[in-house]
Amino acid sequence: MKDNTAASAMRPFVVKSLAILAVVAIILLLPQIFQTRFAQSLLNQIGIAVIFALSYNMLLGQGGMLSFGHAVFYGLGGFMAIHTLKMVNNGVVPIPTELVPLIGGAFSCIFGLIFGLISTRRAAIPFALITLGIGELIASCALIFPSFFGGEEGVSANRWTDVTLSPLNFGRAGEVYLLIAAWMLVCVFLMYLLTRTPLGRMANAVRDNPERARFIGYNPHMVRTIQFSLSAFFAGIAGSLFAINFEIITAHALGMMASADVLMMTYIGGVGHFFGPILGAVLVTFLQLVLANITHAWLLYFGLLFMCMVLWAPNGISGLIMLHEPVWKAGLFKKLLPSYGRALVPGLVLFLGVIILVEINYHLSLSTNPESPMSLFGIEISAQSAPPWIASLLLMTVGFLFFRKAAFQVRDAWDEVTRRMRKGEH
Amino acid sequence: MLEFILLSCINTLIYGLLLFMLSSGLTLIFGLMNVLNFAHASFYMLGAYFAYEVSTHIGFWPALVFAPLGVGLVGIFIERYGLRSVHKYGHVAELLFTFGVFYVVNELVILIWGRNPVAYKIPEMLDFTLMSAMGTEFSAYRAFMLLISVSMFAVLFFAITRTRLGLIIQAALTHPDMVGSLGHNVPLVFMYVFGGGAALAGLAGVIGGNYLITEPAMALNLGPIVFVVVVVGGMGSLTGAFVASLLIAALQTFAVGFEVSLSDLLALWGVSAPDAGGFFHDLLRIEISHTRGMMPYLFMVLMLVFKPKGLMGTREE
Amino acid sequence: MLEVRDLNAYYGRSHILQGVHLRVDRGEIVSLLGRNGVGRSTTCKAIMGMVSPRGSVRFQEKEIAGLKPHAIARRGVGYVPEDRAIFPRLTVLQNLELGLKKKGQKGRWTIEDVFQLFPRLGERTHVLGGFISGGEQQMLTMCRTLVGDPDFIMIDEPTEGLAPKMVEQVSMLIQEIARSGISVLLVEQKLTIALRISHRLYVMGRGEIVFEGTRDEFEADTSVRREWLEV
Amino acid sequence: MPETILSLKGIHKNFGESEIITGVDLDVFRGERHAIIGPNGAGKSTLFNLVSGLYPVSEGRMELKGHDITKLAPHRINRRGLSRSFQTTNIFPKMSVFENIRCALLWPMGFGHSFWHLCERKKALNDRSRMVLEQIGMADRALMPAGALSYADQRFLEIGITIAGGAEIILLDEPTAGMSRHEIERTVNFIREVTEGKTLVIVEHDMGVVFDLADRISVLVYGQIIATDSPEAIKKNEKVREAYLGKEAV
Repeated sequence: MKDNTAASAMRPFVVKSLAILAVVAIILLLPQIFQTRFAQSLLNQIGIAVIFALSYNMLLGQGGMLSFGHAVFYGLGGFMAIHTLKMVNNGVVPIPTELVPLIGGAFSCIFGLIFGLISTRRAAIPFALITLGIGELIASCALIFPSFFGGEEGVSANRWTDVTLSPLNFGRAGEVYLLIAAWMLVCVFLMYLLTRTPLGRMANAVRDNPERARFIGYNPHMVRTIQFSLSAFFAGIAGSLFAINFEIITAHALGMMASADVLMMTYIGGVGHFFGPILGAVLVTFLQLVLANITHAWLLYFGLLFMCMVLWAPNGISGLIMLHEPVWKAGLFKKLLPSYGRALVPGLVLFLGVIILVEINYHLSLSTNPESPMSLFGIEISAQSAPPWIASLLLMTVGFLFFRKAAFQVRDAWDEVTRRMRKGEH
Repeated sequence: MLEFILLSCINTLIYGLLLFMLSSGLTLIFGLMNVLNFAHASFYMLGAYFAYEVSTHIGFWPALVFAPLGVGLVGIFIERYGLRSVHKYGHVAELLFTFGVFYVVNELVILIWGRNPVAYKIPEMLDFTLMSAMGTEFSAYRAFMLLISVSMFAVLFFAITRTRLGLIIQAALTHPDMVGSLGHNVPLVFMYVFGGGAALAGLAGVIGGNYLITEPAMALNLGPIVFVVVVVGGMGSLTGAFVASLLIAALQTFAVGFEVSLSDLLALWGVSAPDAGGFFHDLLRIEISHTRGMMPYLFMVLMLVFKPKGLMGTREE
Repeated sequence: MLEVRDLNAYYGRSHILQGVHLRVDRGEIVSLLGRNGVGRSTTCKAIMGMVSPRGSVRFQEKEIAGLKPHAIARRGVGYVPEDRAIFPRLTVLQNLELGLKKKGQKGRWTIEDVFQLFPRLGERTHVLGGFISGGEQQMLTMCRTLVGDPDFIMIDEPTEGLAPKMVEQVSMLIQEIARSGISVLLVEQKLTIALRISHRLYVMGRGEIVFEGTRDEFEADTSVRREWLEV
Repeated sequence: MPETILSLKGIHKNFGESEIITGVDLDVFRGERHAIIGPNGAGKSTLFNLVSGLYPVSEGRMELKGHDITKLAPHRINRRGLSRSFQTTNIFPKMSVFENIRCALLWPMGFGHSFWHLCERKKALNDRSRMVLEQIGMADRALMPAGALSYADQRFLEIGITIAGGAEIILLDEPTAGMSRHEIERTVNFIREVTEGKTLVIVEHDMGVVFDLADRISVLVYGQIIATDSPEAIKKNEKVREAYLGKEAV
């Protein structure tokens, strides 16, 4: 009996360890599978984005703090890292490249503590405003302290040094990937553990009910401040890796738009589950790099996707996935599929209509010669003729009408499934 | 010197009233619906672009009427079909939604009008020097801006304190549920207020867009400053917003005139700045005029440290 | 006049009302009694549409469950909440004016009637609502709802925190309201007034009605009292 | 002479124009169960909010175990050994029942803001959390989100959070609000059990509970304490009968 329980207690542990090992192995093998320059660069940026998004979720998801200035810590860490690299280049200090992110992180952490003390007295809306203000403050500082922020052209350094701990010297992108992957694994692991510490738990408690937290001995302001500065630490590491990866960093890295990016990335992935921001970082970085090559309108699509999430899926992609978990376990998932299928087709039609409309408009407003024909899905069309406009509006209308109908069917299917699951429980 | 002060005072007044035109709508919406509308500066931008479009086709005067109306309609649409449905997810979701609107409007403006500034010009009729005193020229358009903003506030004040709708709004500021159970349609009132706030911001865009510049970055440039006004003035306080608007306008306008740096100050004391490079070199060389951009934010942070409720704020946690 | 059947309401996931039923006839004063937190106020709010109800609320033969509060108010339901909800930045007169559904509305009670009945309010028409005493606030909030000409009015804990003399005035006003043909649902914790002025009583416990009956039936059934009301 | 653990001297509180508490003097003795009763709107909850630090007092002085706590923030007062519950349920709704209790134990067990300990690894912490769960009879619902509990269970959890940390003095604000007679009996027994050897201050409407539990009773009317005495003496007190129970006192 006793052995039995011990064995069953061991099993999840073994499964977990194997899963972790598998993930590590896959991450290390990825550059071997995708060997193009583009893939290399994409993988590096995904690794950085994962750390950044997770650090952001320490605020929004775990602490209930909506920040509009998180990139400040990303940028400060990055600038510190690039200056450190420069000093290594000049032989001032011998700091191994592997440890540079630690310096960037620590630098951000100190600023996180200072700004955290100022901004976390209250959460939600006032906090959001204050972070926005601090973000703008630092961004405007960037212009008047050129010796640190490098003015318009930023600061650059050379990551290729002999001062390293490992046999790598980080000349090639592949080697940088190893550095980023290692830091990513460590950071993800640490941030996961943080959610299970007293501080992590109290961050949740303060998010849910700050008033009550005060009556079990905690000062919400202090809990938020510590959580805030730790989050700044990880953002600083992400920023340092960015600096190492690109060997240059400009004031854009700490501006409002960079803060907006990480906010939207995290939210699209979903703030309610630990893995949500990871999904968001991977997906958004991928789309960003791939779509930005294809269309100028990437940012518009990104914004629309974000708004759709806020309106209809406030728990993000991870929330949508986890919504289906109990359905899957109850074996009822196939009940939902037909209605999903019926929603997919008109959804795609609607989407196609939107794309055509956006693309012809972009062509008209941005291209040097609006009269020149443009190519859309490999078809040559003229943006100034009527057919594409009519086609787009038609597709949008038809798609919208049928999609709405299908949405009701999806809802009915869900009602049916929930009813069955309730019955199953009793 | 006197000339500089006079000029700066006028600029402060114009810029300050423009800021207040934006922040009054924002504060009112915040006080009433507890929604901090991130997209408020986008309405300002839309106002300018709509006015540009209307004034190139019909003329400036129709634009002065139709552009704010158009922006108001956009606002009503956003409230009715967007904001109202995210309301159930809470204030953070509402803020995120308006942030999404801000982002998408920015991209849509680029999509329709391109990335470069458009040629939205001051109407010729008002493009002359009204008077000049002590070498300072005071253009007719500035007088016009002052006139529009001041009369708009008179109307706004009258509407809020004298009309029935205004009474309902004031009552709903403290007890929205009670107003509803007395038979007044509160969601509809919210929608009107949101639309009205948007139209107000739109009007600011109409008269500010040609005075300043009409470009896709204008929302991003002015938006955060409007938030600073709301924070400094105290969230939800109209009077606070008014004082803060003028204060921040003064801060930014007067800063331009002082090309004094720390090293100049040290020189006054007979200390010459060490000629070392680096961070301290930067610090010593900063002229007050360079800090124009960061002044409002610095002010806000200081305010938060020493008086977190804002100038006239009544709300506590 | 008002018939509530199987009314359920939730706050978040907690089930506050669990199948409440009650009836108020024309011209009646009905009391809803119960301890703090059993769901009396929630019942009122659910009838008024301020918390979304599940179940049936029929008012003057028409279903009103699921309507918005203002629509329900326009059908002739009035609600005087427990916290009085005087608009503090408006004057006494402005408070009353907002009670009118339309400008110049004339019903069973006009603003002039109110001032005649309570000269104290008439003297203070231009004082801000936040600066009058608790008793005056209670009068004002009831009158504010009355001038909107409801056919049925719910009054939540009108005597709470009032001096004995004020309590007397409030109970007189409630009887006056009933005499003018308006049905009253009085929500109370204390028995004193409720027993004296109401025709029928309901007792609530933990989200459901545990007793209904006339005054005499209530007086006879001491077990209900002991279990659900007092001491 | 019993030892005074909590002492209020000349407490006043006004919100703008209206004065809610108009001079309260009260001594609570170590180890006693002290009930505060009074009509609705007398200021009982306000008094709790003052003592626990939620509102700043306008005038007067409060001492806990001889230390001045008048100007302390709620968490500081809590750390000195005073814990309170709320009249309206006030829990952490998105977290599990177990997590609710465990959070309430973190500070008293010395974990502070630490981010280098893992909660799962702390045996003493988890054992004590489970013990409190057993005490409030919710061990079988430990993993449910607290917001999904029934109303009565949320009330029990509320009390559970309040007593978990083992504070010396416990303030309960209408713990039996909205409960049936049966549940009230269960709650009274439960309160008696968990506050054994501690000081209890309780605001309560239900006279049965009050006379059942309390060693001493204070009557608060219109922001003032008109009497503090043993239950028997309070029952007989003419002033109390007149001001509070009314002529029809049952």
